[in-house]
Amino acid sequence: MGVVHGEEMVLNIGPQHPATHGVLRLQVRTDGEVVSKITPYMGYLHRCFEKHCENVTYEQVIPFTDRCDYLASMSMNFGYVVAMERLMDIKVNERVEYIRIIMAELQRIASHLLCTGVFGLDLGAFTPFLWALRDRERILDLFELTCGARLLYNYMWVGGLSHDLPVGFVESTFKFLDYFEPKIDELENILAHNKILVERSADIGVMPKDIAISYGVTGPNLRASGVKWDLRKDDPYSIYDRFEFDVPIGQGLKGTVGDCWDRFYVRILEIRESVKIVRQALASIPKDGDVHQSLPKKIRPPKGSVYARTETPRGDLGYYIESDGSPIPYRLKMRSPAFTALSVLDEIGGGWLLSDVLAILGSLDIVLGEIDR
Amino acid sequence: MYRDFGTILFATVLAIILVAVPLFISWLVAPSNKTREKLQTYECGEVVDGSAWLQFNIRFYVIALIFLIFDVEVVFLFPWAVVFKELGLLALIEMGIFLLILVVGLAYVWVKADLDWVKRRVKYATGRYEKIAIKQEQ
Amino acid sequence: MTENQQKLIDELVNKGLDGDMDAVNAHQDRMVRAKAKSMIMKIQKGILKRPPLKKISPEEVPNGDIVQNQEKKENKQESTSAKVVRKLLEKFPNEIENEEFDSHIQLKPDKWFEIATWLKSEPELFFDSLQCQMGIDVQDDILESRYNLHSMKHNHYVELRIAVSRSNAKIPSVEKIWRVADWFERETYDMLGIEYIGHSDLRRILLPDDWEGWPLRKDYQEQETYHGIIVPKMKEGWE
Amino acid sequence: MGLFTNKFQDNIIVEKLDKLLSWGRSTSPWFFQFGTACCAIEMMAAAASRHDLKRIGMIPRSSPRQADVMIVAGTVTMKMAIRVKKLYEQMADPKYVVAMGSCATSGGPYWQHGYHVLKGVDLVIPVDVYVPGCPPRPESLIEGLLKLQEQILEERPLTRKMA
Repeated sequence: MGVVHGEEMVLNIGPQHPATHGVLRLQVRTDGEVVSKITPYMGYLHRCFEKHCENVTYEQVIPFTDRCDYLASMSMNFGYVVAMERLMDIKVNERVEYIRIIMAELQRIASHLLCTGVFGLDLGAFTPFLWALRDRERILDLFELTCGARLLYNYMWVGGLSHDLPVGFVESTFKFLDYFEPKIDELENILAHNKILVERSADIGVMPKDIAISYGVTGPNLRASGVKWDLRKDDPYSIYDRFEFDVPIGQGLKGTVGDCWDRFYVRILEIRESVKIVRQALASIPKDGDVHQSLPKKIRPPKGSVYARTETPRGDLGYYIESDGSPIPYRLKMRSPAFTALSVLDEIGGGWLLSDVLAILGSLDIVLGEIDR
Repeated sequence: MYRDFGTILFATVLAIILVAVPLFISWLVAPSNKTREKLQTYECGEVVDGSAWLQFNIRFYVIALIFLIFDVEVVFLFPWAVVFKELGLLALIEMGIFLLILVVGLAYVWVKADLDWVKRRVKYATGRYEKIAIKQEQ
Repeated sequence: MTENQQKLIDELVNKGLDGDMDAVNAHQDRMVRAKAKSMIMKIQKGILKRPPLKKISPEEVPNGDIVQNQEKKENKQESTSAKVVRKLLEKFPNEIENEEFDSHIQLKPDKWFEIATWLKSEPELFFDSLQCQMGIDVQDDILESRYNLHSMKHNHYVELRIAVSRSNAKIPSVEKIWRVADWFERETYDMLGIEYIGHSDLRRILLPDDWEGWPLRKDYQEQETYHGIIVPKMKEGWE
Repeated sequence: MGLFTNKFQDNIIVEKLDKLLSWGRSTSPWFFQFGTACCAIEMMAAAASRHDLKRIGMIPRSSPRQADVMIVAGTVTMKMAIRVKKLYEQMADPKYVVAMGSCATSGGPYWQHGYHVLKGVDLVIPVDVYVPGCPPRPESLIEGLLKLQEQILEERPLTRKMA
């Protein structure tokens, strides 16, 4: 029986939709079930971040970077701070570097937890979402212990930190890690090897290696396609080269390399790597060293520009800062990893069923605050 | 024998009442202002462009037909199953023949590949979706 | 410290400041090496003046002392842009506008598409991923589009800049070469109004289609209302 | 009090239909998942296992047709404002709005230079309860929702309808 096409209708998986993780509108051409073309419309959360960066001083930009990727605000601060310290040639002491690594890796665990939970939610599994958020709450308690905020921290300043670690932080983090280790296996057993989830995500939304590179996809999505590219190893910033951890890439255990299941499973493996890093960092954190030591009184970077990249849970985040010597940045461009991850959706999403498209979107793990800036 | 039908009548009347009274109360009490925007179709907050009344693919009709056949078959099975004990061996053989004919129909539909539901072409398909991958030119 | 050792240190310091630190590290005398390095660090911090260059050639002496913003990555990348410039000069002679290539290469817009294809296809450079493309409003009449290219294979990285005037801001689009440029260029068009010739569907990506003005230009005025909603912060008593 | 109060045994309650109606509406207002930005994550955390919103009878619904309360969680931009207005119109009638977070209340940290940010969602739709905070903690969101339930309890829908 030849391929008989019916007419195609335009369906808006619109700005308000539980599966779009925020305000993203997918205009989908479908004949009722099979999706032939997806055009994402963004900008529903364009909060003029770059215009703000041209009107506020360098210290005041940090809370705005928090709000760009509100699921991984520590990593956003970290990216901005690394770029500024490279621009102003500031060297922070050892203790600050260690605390930053611990916070960034804890934030990676929290962000990946929420992403895997919501991916299960997209495919209809509600309980793992509650488990993931229950464990994530414990990490938010640790953040609240140090800097008082649950979600948006303004914790890493240019040249130091806002607060030092509270008394008992190291012990409570160790306690959390011991509690958390079996929980990852539990989450993996209920979700990763679940027949329904495997059926709905293996072999679906395959992203080949060259498509991923040409679309500029980075982070877990790129690693799931088999490219071993992790900024913490390939372009090491801060003191990541002191810790030994490996970079998990997609092997196509349940289907082919680079399908939805791989992107999902790579994140669970990365949670384990981050736990390893946090353990090593906590073990060898220097006791002395003031976190406010190299905070500059007045941030006036020299005239010039810098482009620095760091590894956030969604990919490599680049800050291009152009300064003209005044305390207010002349231009700040944030290269957002989720922005490029979304641009590949039409390429790998065409031709699948409507429900598969939502599984592909969930596996790409996009955050709209960072896409629209 | 007639008493049985009495209970059925009572059950249907009770059902009707239990549905009608809440509906009436809600019509009486609930606020209702049918504005123009409210009555528009909800599409995630977007203005609806194009309509869903379009010519669907023929495969939906074929599958509906196949479903109808086997549904009617089940309808015949129910009364037979209720009085199955009294009828003895003869009914069993008749129903066996009836089911056999339908199984032959099912086999025919299966072989004609009307059951693999979706005809689609995917750009990067490997593994079990290999057969529906668009053959790359290079 | 003997006279020639001092001269040797000055010479090493000059070389170090010009970017090839390995000459300083290769020097076998430990004390001279240490002295040269400490002088370089002091000069970089701006405490010490740069020692006078031995062979003073007119155009090489820059105006005033150079406080080079040197750091580890810049050295590695500098050799890349120097390499790219050397190869560029052979292929496209009159395309480069700026002289000192420490951080970026300035290009003219008209031949940019061929340069871009060549940058990607050249096996020796092989820039296969466009890391970040941004637009910036430099002076009152110049808009600049900056490209940060990176090569996965050689792991080196270069920054190219193309300046156009504000009136006819037209740059050839590189969407066909790096697929990621499709959305980056749409965003730069949306924010700054730089037109990319040859782009498949150049329209606003973040702002609604009927938004007036280019927000990231320095002389941007907010529009009064949008669909009847007051845009600027009009609530009284807020200031 | 009414003619028939405490005439019967103690576990029979006689009350006006009005109060019964508003009591019914106040105990289980289903909220409409309208999360745009960071506050949406705090709303999710409020609805998840530790601070459970189902304890106070609030079930997340994703379509305006089945929801009573619209929690505007996060920044509303100009492009989104038109959609917010349309979604509010499409909600079934006893509907309430909770503006969660300082972005929905007044544009939040983006009010000064945010040309594309709506300076407060009450420019577009009527708001019943404002929950301050950026993002507000789940406890303060639940406190705001309890305030809303008290407000619904005070309503007298029938007398208003008769008048």
